[in-house]
Amino acid sequence: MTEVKPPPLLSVRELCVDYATPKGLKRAVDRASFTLDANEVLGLAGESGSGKSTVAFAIARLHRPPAFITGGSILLDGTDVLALEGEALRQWRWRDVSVVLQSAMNALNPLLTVEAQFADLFRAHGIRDKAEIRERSAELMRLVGIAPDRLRDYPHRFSGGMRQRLVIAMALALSPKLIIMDEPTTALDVVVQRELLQEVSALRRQLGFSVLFITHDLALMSQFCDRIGIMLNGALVEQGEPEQMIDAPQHPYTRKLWQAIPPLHPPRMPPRRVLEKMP
Amino acid sequence: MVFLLRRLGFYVAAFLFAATFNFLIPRLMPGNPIDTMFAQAGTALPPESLDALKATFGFLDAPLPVQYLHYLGSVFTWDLGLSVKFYPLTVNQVLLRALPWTLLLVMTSSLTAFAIGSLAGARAAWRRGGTFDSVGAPGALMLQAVPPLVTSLLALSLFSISLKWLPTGFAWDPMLDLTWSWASVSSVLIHAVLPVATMALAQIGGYLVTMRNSMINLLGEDYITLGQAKGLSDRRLRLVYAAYNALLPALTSFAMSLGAVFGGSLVTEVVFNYPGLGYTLYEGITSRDYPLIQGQLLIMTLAMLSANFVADTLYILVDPRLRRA
Amino acid sequence: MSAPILETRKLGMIYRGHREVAALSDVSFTLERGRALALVGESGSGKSTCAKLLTRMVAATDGQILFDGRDVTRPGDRREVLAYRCQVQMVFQDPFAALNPAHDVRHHLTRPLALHKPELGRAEREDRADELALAVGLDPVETLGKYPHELSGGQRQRVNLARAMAVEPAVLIADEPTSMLDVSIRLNVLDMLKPLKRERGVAMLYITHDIATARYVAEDTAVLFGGRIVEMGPTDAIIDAPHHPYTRLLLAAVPEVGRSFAAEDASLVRHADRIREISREPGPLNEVAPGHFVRDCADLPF
Amino acid sequence: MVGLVVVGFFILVALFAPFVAPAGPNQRVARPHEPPSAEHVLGSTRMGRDVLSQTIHGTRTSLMVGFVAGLVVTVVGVAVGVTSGYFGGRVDEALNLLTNVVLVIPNLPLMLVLAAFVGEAGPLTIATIIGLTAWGWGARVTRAQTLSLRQRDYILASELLGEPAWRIILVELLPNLTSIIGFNFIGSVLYALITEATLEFLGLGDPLALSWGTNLYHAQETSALRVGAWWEIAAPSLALVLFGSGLSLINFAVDEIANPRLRTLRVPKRILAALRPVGPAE
Amino acid sequence: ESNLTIVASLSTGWVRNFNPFNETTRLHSVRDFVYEPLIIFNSMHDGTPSYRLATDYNYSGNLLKLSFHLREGVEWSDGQPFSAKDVVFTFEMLKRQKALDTQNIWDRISAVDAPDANTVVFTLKRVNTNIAFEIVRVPIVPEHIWSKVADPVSFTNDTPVGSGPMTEVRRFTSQIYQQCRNPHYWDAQDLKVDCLSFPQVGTNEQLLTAAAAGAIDWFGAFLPDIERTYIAADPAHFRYWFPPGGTVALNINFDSPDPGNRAAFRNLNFRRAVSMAIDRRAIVDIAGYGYPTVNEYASGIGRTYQNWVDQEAEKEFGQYARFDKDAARALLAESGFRDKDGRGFVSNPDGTPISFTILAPNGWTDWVNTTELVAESLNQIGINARVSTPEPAAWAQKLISGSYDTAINGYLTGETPYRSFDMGFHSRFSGKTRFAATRFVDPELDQALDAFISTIDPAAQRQAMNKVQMILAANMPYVPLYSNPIWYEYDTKRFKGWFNSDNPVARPDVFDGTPERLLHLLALEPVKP
Ligand SMILES: Nc1ncnc2c1ncn2[C@@H]1O[C@H](COP(=O)(O)OP(=O)(O)OP(=O)(O)O)[C@@H](O)[C@H]1O
Ligand SMILES: Nc1ncnc2c1ncn2[C@@H]1O[C@H](COP(=O)(O)OP(=O)(O)OP(=O)(O)O)[C@@H](O)[C@H]1O
Ligand SMILES: [Mg+2]
Ligand SMILES: [Mg+2]
Repeated sequence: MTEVKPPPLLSVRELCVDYATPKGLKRAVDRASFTLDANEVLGLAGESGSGKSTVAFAIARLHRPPAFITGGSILLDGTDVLALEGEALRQWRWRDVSVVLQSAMNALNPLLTVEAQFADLFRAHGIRDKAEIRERSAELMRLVGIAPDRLRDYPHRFSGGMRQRLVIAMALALSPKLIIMDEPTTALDVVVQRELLQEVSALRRQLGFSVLFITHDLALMSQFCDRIGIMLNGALVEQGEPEQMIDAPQHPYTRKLWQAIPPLHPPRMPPRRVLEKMP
Repeated sequence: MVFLLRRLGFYVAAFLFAATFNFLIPRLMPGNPIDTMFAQAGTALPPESLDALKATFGFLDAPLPVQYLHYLGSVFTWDLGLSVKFYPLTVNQVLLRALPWTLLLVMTSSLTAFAIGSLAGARAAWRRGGTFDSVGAPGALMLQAVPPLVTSLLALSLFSISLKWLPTGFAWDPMLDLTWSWASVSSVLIHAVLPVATMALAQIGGYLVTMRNSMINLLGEDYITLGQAKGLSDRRLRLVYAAYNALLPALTSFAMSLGAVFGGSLVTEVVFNYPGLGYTLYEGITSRDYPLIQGQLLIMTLAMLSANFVADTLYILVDPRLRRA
Repeated sequence: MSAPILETRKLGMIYRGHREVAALSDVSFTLERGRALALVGESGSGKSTCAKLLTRMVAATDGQILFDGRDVTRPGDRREVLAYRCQVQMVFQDPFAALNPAHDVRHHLTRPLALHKPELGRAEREDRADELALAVGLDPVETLGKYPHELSGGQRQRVNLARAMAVEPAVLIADEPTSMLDVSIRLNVLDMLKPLKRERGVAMLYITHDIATARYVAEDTAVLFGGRIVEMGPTDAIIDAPHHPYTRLLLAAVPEVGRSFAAEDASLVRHADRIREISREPGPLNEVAPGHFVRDCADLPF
Repeated sequence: MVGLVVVGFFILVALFAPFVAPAGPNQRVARPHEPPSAEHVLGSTRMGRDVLSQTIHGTRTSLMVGFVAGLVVTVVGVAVGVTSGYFGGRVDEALNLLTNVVLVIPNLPLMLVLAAFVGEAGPLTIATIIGLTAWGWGARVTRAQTLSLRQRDYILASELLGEPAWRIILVELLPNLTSIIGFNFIGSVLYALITEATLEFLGLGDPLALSWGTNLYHAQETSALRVGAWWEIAAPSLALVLFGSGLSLINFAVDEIANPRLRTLRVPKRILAALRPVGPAE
Repeated sequence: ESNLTIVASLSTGWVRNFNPFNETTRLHSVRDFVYEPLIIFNSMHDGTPSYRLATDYNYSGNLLKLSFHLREGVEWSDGQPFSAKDVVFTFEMLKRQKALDTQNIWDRISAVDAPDANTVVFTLKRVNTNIAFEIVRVPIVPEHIWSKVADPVSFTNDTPVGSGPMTEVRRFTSQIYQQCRNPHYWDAQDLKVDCLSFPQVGTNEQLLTAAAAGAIDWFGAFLPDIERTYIAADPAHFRYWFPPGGTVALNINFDSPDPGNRAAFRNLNFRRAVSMAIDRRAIVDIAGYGYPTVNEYASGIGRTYQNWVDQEAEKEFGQYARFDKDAARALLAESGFRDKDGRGFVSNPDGTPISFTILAPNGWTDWVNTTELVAESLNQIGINARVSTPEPAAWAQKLISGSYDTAINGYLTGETPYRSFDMGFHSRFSGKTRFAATRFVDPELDQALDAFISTIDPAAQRQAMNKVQMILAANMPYVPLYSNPIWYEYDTKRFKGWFNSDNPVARPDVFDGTPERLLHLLALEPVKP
């Protein structure tokens, strides 16, 4: 890519992450490099265990031992993410990068009201005025289409889709530059998934944040993302625009992934059986 | 509420069960309990004296079912009759005299142990594999393996007999009349120090490990990760997000362990000559005071049930998921 | 079409807990030899309940189940149930949870034989187990001695399938057999189902929330919503000419390559709540085309 | 595996007590209350018996009580828990009620009462009493685990295949309960050990039996601590604490094996030094 | 004001019960201290009387009447006069309420009369010169109070009105109570102590703790290694004196349920061998910490009654009560007790096996240790004996019912040896009390015992007692081991005048049942600071 462009919002260079296991180090992310522009949606696909979540966690600086970043750099809007420490790191979190995790069931503290969890978040970032907190929480609730009067409810009172929306509302609270979504819809059924993503899509247009979207549903990704990266065994084997990836997949693994999706409507390409035995 | 009602049913059933059990124990044992009881009294009593005594204590010579009904009646009116050992006190009076002391021991020691153990457990789990964890967790386990018997004996001989820092027995200075004066209160406190400390020591380990394990399980939960991603302070994350949630399993074990603590207080009370339920029970056992033993077991069961009830209620208060209308 | 091997008539199921849940009501369909019926619907629509009723793990609270013309709705004695289960087998959703981690593959394949084919000797059982493994594309020598955790997801699901096939059932119920598998091996497992249907004449109930795979596996499809069938018919007809608004919503929501989020059917999704509300109403099933039934419902306001 | 070594050591000592002990447990071989010396490594009791020999022989009884009681607790607990969890319904309700009642009736007092009424309760009697009163916790845990296992598809699958219930319980369920059962067993052994010592100490057991508990009882009866014969109290106490700790450590390990999340990873320092760990802890 | 701190009984909490007739739960400071006896017979000095409420007593010529002359001017603690009517009332009450008559006095008397205000006459059913000792054990209560008590059996007498020195309950809590000076005490000039305090102490161990801290003036307890545990804590003030008391013996059940054992037990030589096998000295030193006094009298009479010992009997049979293991073995062998099956234990001459347990009450450590040593000794001469430790209650019951082989047992003391021999061996008690547990019955022995109480002639009494001893020594129905110590420890810091070996006035212990404790109390006076 030789075009002259503004510098990317996020640039990940040669990122390596290892897990310390009883048998020694296990490399989960292997020299992954990619960039993400402002107001762009980058999809990461790949099968289970290919290192997608690990990448996401590394970018959000959510690692705990036994995960260790063993190489590479992460730059977000000019900040060296890996160099952040202590209070600076705490402040940076959520203000610059927020995350939406896979499990809608477990992403909210079951013992606190939604309001308290919003308040927590604002207070952690220096907004202490009660009225302001209430005002902004209500605003965010409206944004994701949930009546603000339900702020007083506990998480278990919400359906899975609503909980996921609550998390998205929280993710938007501080207008971060980047939202990382790690399989935000796998626990939901297709209709709800569709509703949710349409909403995110609209919000993004409205608010202009970037999204790192992780899933293993390629079809979904092709609908939702501006660019797609395919991960295999910790490495990023291919990236590009959806059309290009669909029409001319370069890497054999990408091709295999496509072939494994039975099309709903009459096939554009005849599905070829994948006959080789899987590991 | 539904939950509580269901529990209430259970409490009644459990209590009935315990009461019946209570009734059966002395009757299933070999030998005639009443004769054994008075044989204990020492010198040979002429049969007339014996019969007169039996009548005084209200021992029925009736078929079992009749005795049982009579007994159930007395249980539900909580009229447990006269204590043999502490005659002329009624069983109620004996129990009432001892209950506050045991409650004092059990409650303070349990709460102390629970607070310390849980906080330490939370800390150990938070700094997984850190120094505190690697020393604290196995250390707590070792502590659990030390019989309260051994600790109380050691504490007594060290602090009371050798160093003479603390009293060797009684719940308060016997020469004081108990009032709400500072002298009385401080006397009670000083006399409670060793019993409470040894009882607490026996429990800390359990709470520490429970808390640590449930906390570790929780730390993998998404909402903890999310809380962290939200940039919450460590303290808030640890206490409100992790420890608070981990408290639920700890709470159950707290209620369950109260039974053991009640039992454990027996040893402590005997060693420290502390006038609580445990000691009274011991006394009742050695002198075969059946009415008293029955009353003891009943009241301990009741105490256990109340502890469970409190735990259930707390559980509901803490966990909104159970707070259905 | 041959006579149905398994038929449900106005099947209904109410779970009685401290709150009653009507999980299934008025569900009628037939399963035929050599054909597959796909049961599609959102989470909680009653698909698994349906499977449970058919395996007779729980008894229906309403309606009838006919097996080979015999009424088997009520729980029978042990022998009768055993005989039935020899005919109706199931493949579970989670390939890991369906295999006992304490036992090796051989155990999983020989136990059904020992139970249902007591006439077989030990050696014969072993031979059959080898055959079964081969039939699902597993190397008997290599895999029979392994424990579940030593197998990949796809392999585990094959073992599950082989176990169900061991007793040579007439009906196979597959409850979301691939939803827990990686995309790349899903088709692989689905491919194992087809020959069973075709070559062994097994009747199949294929349960899924992914309507796209329904087309891949099943000739017929029933769309379930709120415990009721809202539309039922040949799979092609359902997908290409859906009638019921819920079916249309479902189809609109399926992610499909090359369809943007802003497409016209996105409006359907925007009104999902309203559609759900409409679809919950009971109503009679109408035949709109040969074999294609649609439940009556209010018209969409948009 | 420190725990295993310690526990193994005690088991060996118990097995070979007569060969290891320098003297018979009840032989008078020394003057009363001799302090530890080369001849009597742990000193002597008031009755002039060798404390080391008494402790070694006491190991036998104490371990026996521990293991027998542990076994009873485990067997009853597992039987009740599994039955209750597996069959559900009425059976479950009845058994669960029973379990809760057993949990709610305070254990130790009950045991004291039983032991006193049985009279002259020998170690085996005590073991049985402990076993029969202490199974509640095990049953509850086993039931909870069974309930969750029961929902596993492989149990459903076995049922679908028409496996008889007993076979499902024995062959399909039990192997997956081993860690819970082990946990329960070890915990019960520890509990029984401490409880036995307590009962004996309170004088409700058979003072002629030779166990750590009776050793403590005798030491207390002869005011060992007051006359400065600390060794007589220390030996059985230490044995109790050591063996108990061994058991606890094993349990800790069992817990870690059963629950991978609890496993602490010990990453070699060398590797850690080279890495840049990032996380909340640091 | 001087305050004497006493532990007269162990308790986990005091309960207010000053009814002196209550056998199970009365406070152990009621008798003697609240209700003064008529006479205290000094059992350490052959029953010499100390006259208290009575000034004299005598038997009528035919020995069928016993009269007491009462002291004049005695008042109850409420100021009412004490008179013969109170004595008569008390005994009439016992007659009405059998439950109160724990000594069965009315079995032996037929009437109580008060011919005048200061004389009480008891009419006996049979001649019984021991009855005076028993009568004075009945506490005398004031008629003007007790006649209003509806049920004297369950009456708890919260504020007692008595004739003794310490009648005023000053303070009563479950942890401590105090009894103070009777304002109307007749012997006030001898009473130098103002109050008695009774702290609650639950176990020996706790008693030791309190005593070693100097908190107890007068108590009695078995303290292991007393020199190190107690005396060493304050060698200048702490003292103890353990004079010999009742006999402790190994009881051998003549009616043992096991035929083999029974045969052996009824064999005199077997019993003698058992006796000779036992090293009493070692038992006293090891099990008894040296406190008891060895009892090597074949009759078992013990040092307690030194003046009564029949030297003839001891000369003839004393050897059988002394340790001689070889003689024991030889006696067994020559009587046909041999090890027939090579298991190391002898069986009866007819081949039936001998194997028995020795019962000792659980928790009575010195006795348990004693039996262990006895068993050890018996094993050494080839007798198969084991120790078993039932609960004290069960032990007592088995002794009473006779369902045992052998057991350790202790005998009561009295003013003369009569009480302990009578309760132990008179056939009328057989199977009724735990003391008569051997079930040895001998009409001659009964006669000798009855003869003892049929006379007041000292020579005749001595002759009867010699006969008793001769029979016992010759038959050895039990194996005496030692005289149990009388437990008595005291602190000289606050009081002086204590009884001890240099001042052996009377039995020194403070327990209920030792009326001499009243004399002891009167002998004490505060140490001037
Ligand atoms: N705590 C851990 N300890 C050791 N290895 C781990 C740990 N967590 C993850 N891994 C390994 O790291 C690799 C990458 O895991 P990661 O969770 O990033 O995959 P993923 O692509 O997100 O998979 P999925 O689609 O299942 O979420 C996997 O091989 C996994 O086994
Ligand atoms: N044992 C049960 N007790 C009570 N309610 C139940 C029970 N099992 C299922 N349900 C309820 O019945 C309804 C149908 O459940 P079912 O499991 O059949 O749905 P499903 O279509 O299989 O969903 P999924 O796609 O999530 O597997 C749901 O509302 C569910 O909550
Ligand atoms: Mg992931
Ligand atoms: Mg389902």
